[in-house]
Amino acid sequence: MKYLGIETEKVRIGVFDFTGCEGCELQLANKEGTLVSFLDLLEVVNFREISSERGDNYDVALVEGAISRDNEIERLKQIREKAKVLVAIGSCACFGGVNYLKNRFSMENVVNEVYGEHKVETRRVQSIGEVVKVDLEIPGCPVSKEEVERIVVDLVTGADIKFPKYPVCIECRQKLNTCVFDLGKICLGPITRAGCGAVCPSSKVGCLGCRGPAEDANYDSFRQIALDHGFTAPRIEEKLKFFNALGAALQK
Amino acid sequence: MIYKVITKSEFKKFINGLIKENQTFGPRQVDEDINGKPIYQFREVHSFDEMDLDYTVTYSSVKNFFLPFREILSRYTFQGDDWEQSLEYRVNPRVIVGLRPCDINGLAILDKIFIKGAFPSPYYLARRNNTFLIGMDHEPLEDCFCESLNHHVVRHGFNLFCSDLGDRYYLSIDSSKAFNFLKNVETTEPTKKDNEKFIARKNFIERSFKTRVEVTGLPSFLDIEFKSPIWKKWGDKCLNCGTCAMVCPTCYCYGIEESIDVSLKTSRKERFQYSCNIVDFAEVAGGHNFRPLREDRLKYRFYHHYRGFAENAEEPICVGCNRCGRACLAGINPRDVINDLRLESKDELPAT
Amino acid sequence: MNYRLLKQDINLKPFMTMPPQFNRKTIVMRTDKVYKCEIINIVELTGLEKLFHLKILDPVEREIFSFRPGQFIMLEVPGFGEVPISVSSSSNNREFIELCIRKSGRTTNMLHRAKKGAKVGIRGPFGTSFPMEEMAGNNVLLIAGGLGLAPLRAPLYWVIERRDEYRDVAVLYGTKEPEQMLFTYQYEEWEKVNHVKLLTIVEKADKDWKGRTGLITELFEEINIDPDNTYVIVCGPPVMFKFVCNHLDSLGIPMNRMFVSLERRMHCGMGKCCRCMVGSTFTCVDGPVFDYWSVLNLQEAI
Amino acid sequence: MKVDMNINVHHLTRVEGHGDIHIKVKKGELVESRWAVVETPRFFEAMLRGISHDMAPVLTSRICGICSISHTLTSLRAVEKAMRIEVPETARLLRLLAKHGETLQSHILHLLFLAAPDFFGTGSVIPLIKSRPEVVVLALRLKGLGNDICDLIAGRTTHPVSLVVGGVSKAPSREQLETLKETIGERIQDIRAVVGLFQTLSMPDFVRETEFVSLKGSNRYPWIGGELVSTDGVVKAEDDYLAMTNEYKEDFTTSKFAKLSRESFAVGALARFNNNYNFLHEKAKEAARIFGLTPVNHNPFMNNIAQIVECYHVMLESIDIIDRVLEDGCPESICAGYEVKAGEAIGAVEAPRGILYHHYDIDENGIITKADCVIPTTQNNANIHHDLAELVKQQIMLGKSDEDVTRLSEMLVRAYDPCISCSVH
Ligand SMILES: Cc1cc2nc3c(=O)[nH]c(=O)nc-3n(C[C@H](O)[C@H](O)[C@H](O)COP(=O)(O)OP(=O)(O)OC[C@H]3O[C@@H](n4cnc5c(N)ncnc54)[C@H](O)[C@@H]3O)c2cc1C
Ligand code: SF4
Ligand code: SF4
Ligand code: SF4
Repeated sequence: MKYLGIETEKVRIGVFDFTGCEGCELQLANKEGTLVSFLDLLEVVNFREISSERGDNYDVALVEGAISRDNEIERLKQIREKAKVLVAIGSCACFGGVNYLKNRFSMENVVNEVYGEHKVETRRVQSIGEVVKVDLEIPGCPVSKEEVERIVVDLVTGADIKFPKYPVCIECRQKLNTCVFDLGKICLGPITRAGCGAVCPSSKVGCLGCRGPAEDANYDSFRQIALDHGFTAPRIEEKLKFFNALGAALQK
Repeated sequence: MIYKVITKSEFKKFINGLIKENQTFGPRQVDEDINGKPIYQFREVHSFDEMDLDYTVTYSSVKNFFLPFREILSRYTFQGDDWEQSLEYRVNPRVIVGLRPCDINGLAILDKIFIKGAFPSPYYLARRNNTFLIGMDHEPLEDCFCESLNHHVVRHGFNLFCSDLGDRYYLSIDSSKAFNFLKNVETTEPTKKDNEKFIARKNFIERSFKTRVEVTGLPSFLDIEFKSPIWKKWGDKCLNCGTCAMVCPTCYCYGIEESIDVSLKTSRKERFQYSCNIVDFAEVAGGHNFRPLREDRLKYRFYHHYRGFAENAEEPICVGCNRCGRACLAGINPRDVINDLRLESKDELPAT
Repeated sequence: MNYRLLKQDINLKPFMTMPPQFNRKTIVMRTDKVYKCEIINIVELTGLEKLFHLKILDPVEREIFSFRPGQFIMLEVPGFGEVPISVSSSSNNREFIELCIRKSGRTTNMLHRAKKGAKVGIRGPFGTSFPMEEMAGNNVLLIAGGLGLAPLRAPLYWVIERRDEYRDVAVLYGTKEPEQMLFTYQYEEWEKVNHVKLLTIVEKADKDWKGRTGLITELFEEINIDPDNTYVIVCGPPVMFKFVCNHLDSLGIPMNRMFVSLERRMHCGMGKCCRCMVGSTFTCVDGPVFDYWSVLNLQEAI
Repeated sequence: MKVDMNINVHHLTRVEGHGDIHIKVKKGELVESRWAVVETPRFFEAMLRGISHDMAPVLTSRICGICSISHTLTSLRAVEKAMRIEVPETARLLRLLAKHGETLQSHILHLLFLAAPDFFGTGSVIPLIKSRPEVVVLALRLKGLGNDICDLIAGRTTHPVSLVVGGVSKAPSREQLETLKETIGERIQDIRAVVGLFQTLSMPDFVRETEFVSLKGSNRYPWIGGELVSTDGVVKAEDDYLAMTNEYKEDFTTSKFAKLSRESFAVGALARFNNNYNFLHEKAKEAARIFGLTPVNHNPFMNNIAQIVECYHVMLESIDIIDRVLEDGCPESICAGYEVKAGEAIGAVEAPRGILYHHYDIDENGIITKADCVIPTTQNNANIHHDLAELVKQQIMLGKSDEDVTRLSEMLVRAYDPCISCSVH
């Protein structure tokens, strides 16, 4: 497209994965209806999961997964050096994700439990941002393909990238859902950043906050509401901590 | 206004006739809450029996039929360095059955803004013109306070309105369309007895309100209480989640979003329903926020509803349905906030 | 038996084929139809601001479009966004429109990358204007901070083009740093040819700056203000006009002869989206030009 | 004859997760051949400790981005067995439907996005958009259908949301199901086209006799729960899974290995096919016959064909399931209430890549105290490893070049459709 006198260029991307389920990478290949147009915006120079081409001349590195081994740190730093823009995709990359649940225990304990005598190297889980500088975070477990598409279009056209600042509730109510609290379940929608289309409450299960906090989220009021609805404190904590995404809420 | 009386069985025939010919929406149970109470929404129906006309109240209002939560205002098609804009106002005719008086009055308020005010909206107009509305009276719930705002009765804004006389409906006909459609079924002229029953029904409903909110003089009163600590108290509870505005029949604030499709060939300009409670409602480029605090934003919603709009259109924008109060997880509702303010101002009066 | 509702298709109405006339607020029109414009010239003013010359392409639409000083338009960059921008040119100029735009977000950043010849859209004009006729026969004092000079150019042109109808005309202009000064290339003409007294000041001087340093209120010491027959227009960041207006108030200038232009977030320009509401007032239809009394009267305004 | 060979494939592409191939041949003798998983272990079993039982399915779904529905269903089965929860029949049917969506999506992803480029000689599916658009259209339509099924029933394809303890939290409407059924019907011709497409490709001819392990159907092709069987005649109860998997550790790989009657065994589409051929839909059997695929087949490359046969089967079975749900009148609430109790149970489910087990101990507060998960690819890893050695030996005999051996080794690993990050969970 040439528009406003500006020629758009394909984005050269590399997709890399660390500790995670690769679900976010898979999301990139979903939404089949627009997949061909989507791929047309990109020059994929490195994407191990779907392609044998391996190049180093990428501008944008999409990094999936958290960091949980020494050699991952090395690999990540190399990617950081080559990439002009490093994008953390998915809740694991942005916040550590469910992997952070491992950090509740000591590493010896964890290795013993799963591998017994056998020694396997592992370390406390860190998000990508805890290890290298991250230029852009696309949260979600998994990321929403709609959002990724929008962001890629912004990258291609050179426009500023914006995320909703409001919480999931607004999208949820716009879907005319019955509030999950009314159904007797707990939902983190009121404090979680929207953008997923309220997938979870739309299926009548509570939001787990995978997209991180909404701006100026009211944690105190939220906790009180959850307690008033009869949920126990440990139950509320379990939900809040699930993706390690709601940073400020966890400080308490 | 022309009045008629119809038996409930004829009425059912009438509605089924409409359903057969037109896309029709009506109150349907969609869920049951944790306490076993049914939850209703206006949904598409394919026969009279799918509706529950004895429903209490719908969870969300009918607003989104006229102001969709998301709506494309225009499209652009790119070609080289140039583009073309296209606009259209496509709405297919449809019927909505079972609106409560407050729902209809809510639409009448939206009419003031979107049709009668400056820059009438063709989008809204198209939707309004193509919707056939059948209203229905009901006994108020515990927390309805539309009577305080005089919105428990309807005068205009509908095609047909039904008052329940037990085995029959007393029909108020406010459009030629309704009048003509009714020729398909058997109706009778109201007798003197019918009229008496109709008035008794109205009085009964009026007497049944259990919640009252004192709104007289509210605009000036809110002005005086602009700096009241009450706002912080409620503001601290507010989640700024926009729920109240989404369910409200009259909240109409919005935002605009433009996006280019992945094909890079077209783009959409969309209007999406917003809420003044949302953190960036009044934020401008560079990050300055004209309403940085939760209490500022909560207060603004009350101001717009009971003061701002009141000054512009000589009536509060709220119709008293308490949908916002019911939907709010933090338990914020107009009655309690307004009462709190009133008490607060009493306390401030110099002791005599 | 017939129950079918007939479609009332708005798309068939006559206004669908006519260009919208934004000066006639009460008629139904295609409120989202833009006038397509070509960017015929781009003047780089500072690192952050550029002046765009926009020509409405359709001759009929160009004919319809007319504005008064103080009014703004909604500038559409298809695909990226629509933003309110004050018209910064002479209302006599029917050939093209000048917009002075700061790079500050998604839409404006995109616009700053646009090349000459690019096509954008406008809707408008919207909002209230300065009472230029009422000011005739009086002194006119224009006070601007930073980007505030952009909306003041329209009233300044008005006065200059009818110079003998007005008495003393002065412009007080302050910015943070010298390099942020806008339209420096026009100062000499304003002063020498148009007999406008121009005083500038910066908060922080650099090594080349030879003028005054300090806050804009310090400029008041250098001019005589006759409170009985002076009209003032103030444009700039909220903190600035608060101080300036307070000062003018203390000089005895009646509040209804002081005008400010408010800035709020806007998405429609038509009094619908409510983003620009201040209390019960829409900045887009009841403003952006307000006299100082109205501003004071709005609890949230400053 | 080729005498020396040194092949090292670092991070094999077009598979899920990280694995390396090492082959060393000296003087015509195979010195070393390894399938080494180098994926980072995530320690899900440890993470599960202290988690509420109803969060276990949500957590374990994150073991794998491709077969998250299978993990969720396995986890649900373990929790529901442990607490003796009776899941309503409609919910069971819908869960199976979601499972079929996943199987279709996963198999098509493997066949047409990951494996196909090997047959067309491209590095990925992307060049095929231009060179073989008809293949890509098929791939997109069928994968799209799989995703649509998952979205409708499970709320989302990757990491389902509506599959919850007790049943399904939100049921699709009658209209939605009817539309879906129609779409599946329309897509049958696409799967036929896939059969046609693969007829034009030749599967490498390689046989190494092995043991195949899967669930055993009692009256239909098995997916969720049941007896465990092997082609060597082993039969065990679901709860006896440890005797079936016998996991052990090797130093060169982060994934565990597994064995049964022989040094290794295989799970997956071919294993299911070999053990349950009789329960396949007639049309699916017909498709198998076109390729000469009959039980028991020992060519691992035929796993690709078994996947096509299964796609056919699940599409047809999905239509039957929808019919049954529609007959039952699509009730809105299809979730059983339950009381939290202590318990221990094992769930076994046939994930796209083979049999998957979750084993939980749950305390009286409904908290998981101990967990064990055995993943299909973990069970396959040893078999891949041994296949590799055999394949290389045969190739040396044929005097193949380094490139040929590398290519064929990669194809072999891919034929198993390994899900490596899953295997090192
Ligand atoms: C009456 C009026 C006149 C203005 N005149 C000028 C001018 O002459 N020159 C100039 O450079 N700027 C002017 N502005 C400010 C200009 O509108 C904003 O800088 C611009 O909207 C930023 O948009 P963006 O998309 O680049 O930023 P983003 O931060 O990406 O904004 C997103 C959207 O928010 C809204 N928005 C954000 N900031 C503002 C704001 N300050 N005012 C109104 N809406 C906003 C717009 O609808 C915009 O599309 C004026 C504003 C108003 C209200
Ligand atoms: S279900 Fe969750 S997201 Fe939806 S309204 Fe309720 S709290 Fe908000
Ligand atoms: S609803 Fe919550 S948990 Fe679910 S996808 Fe959205 S942000 Fe994530
Ligand atoms: S009661 Fe609440 S929801 Fe109802 S009209 Fe008033 S503000 Fe809106």
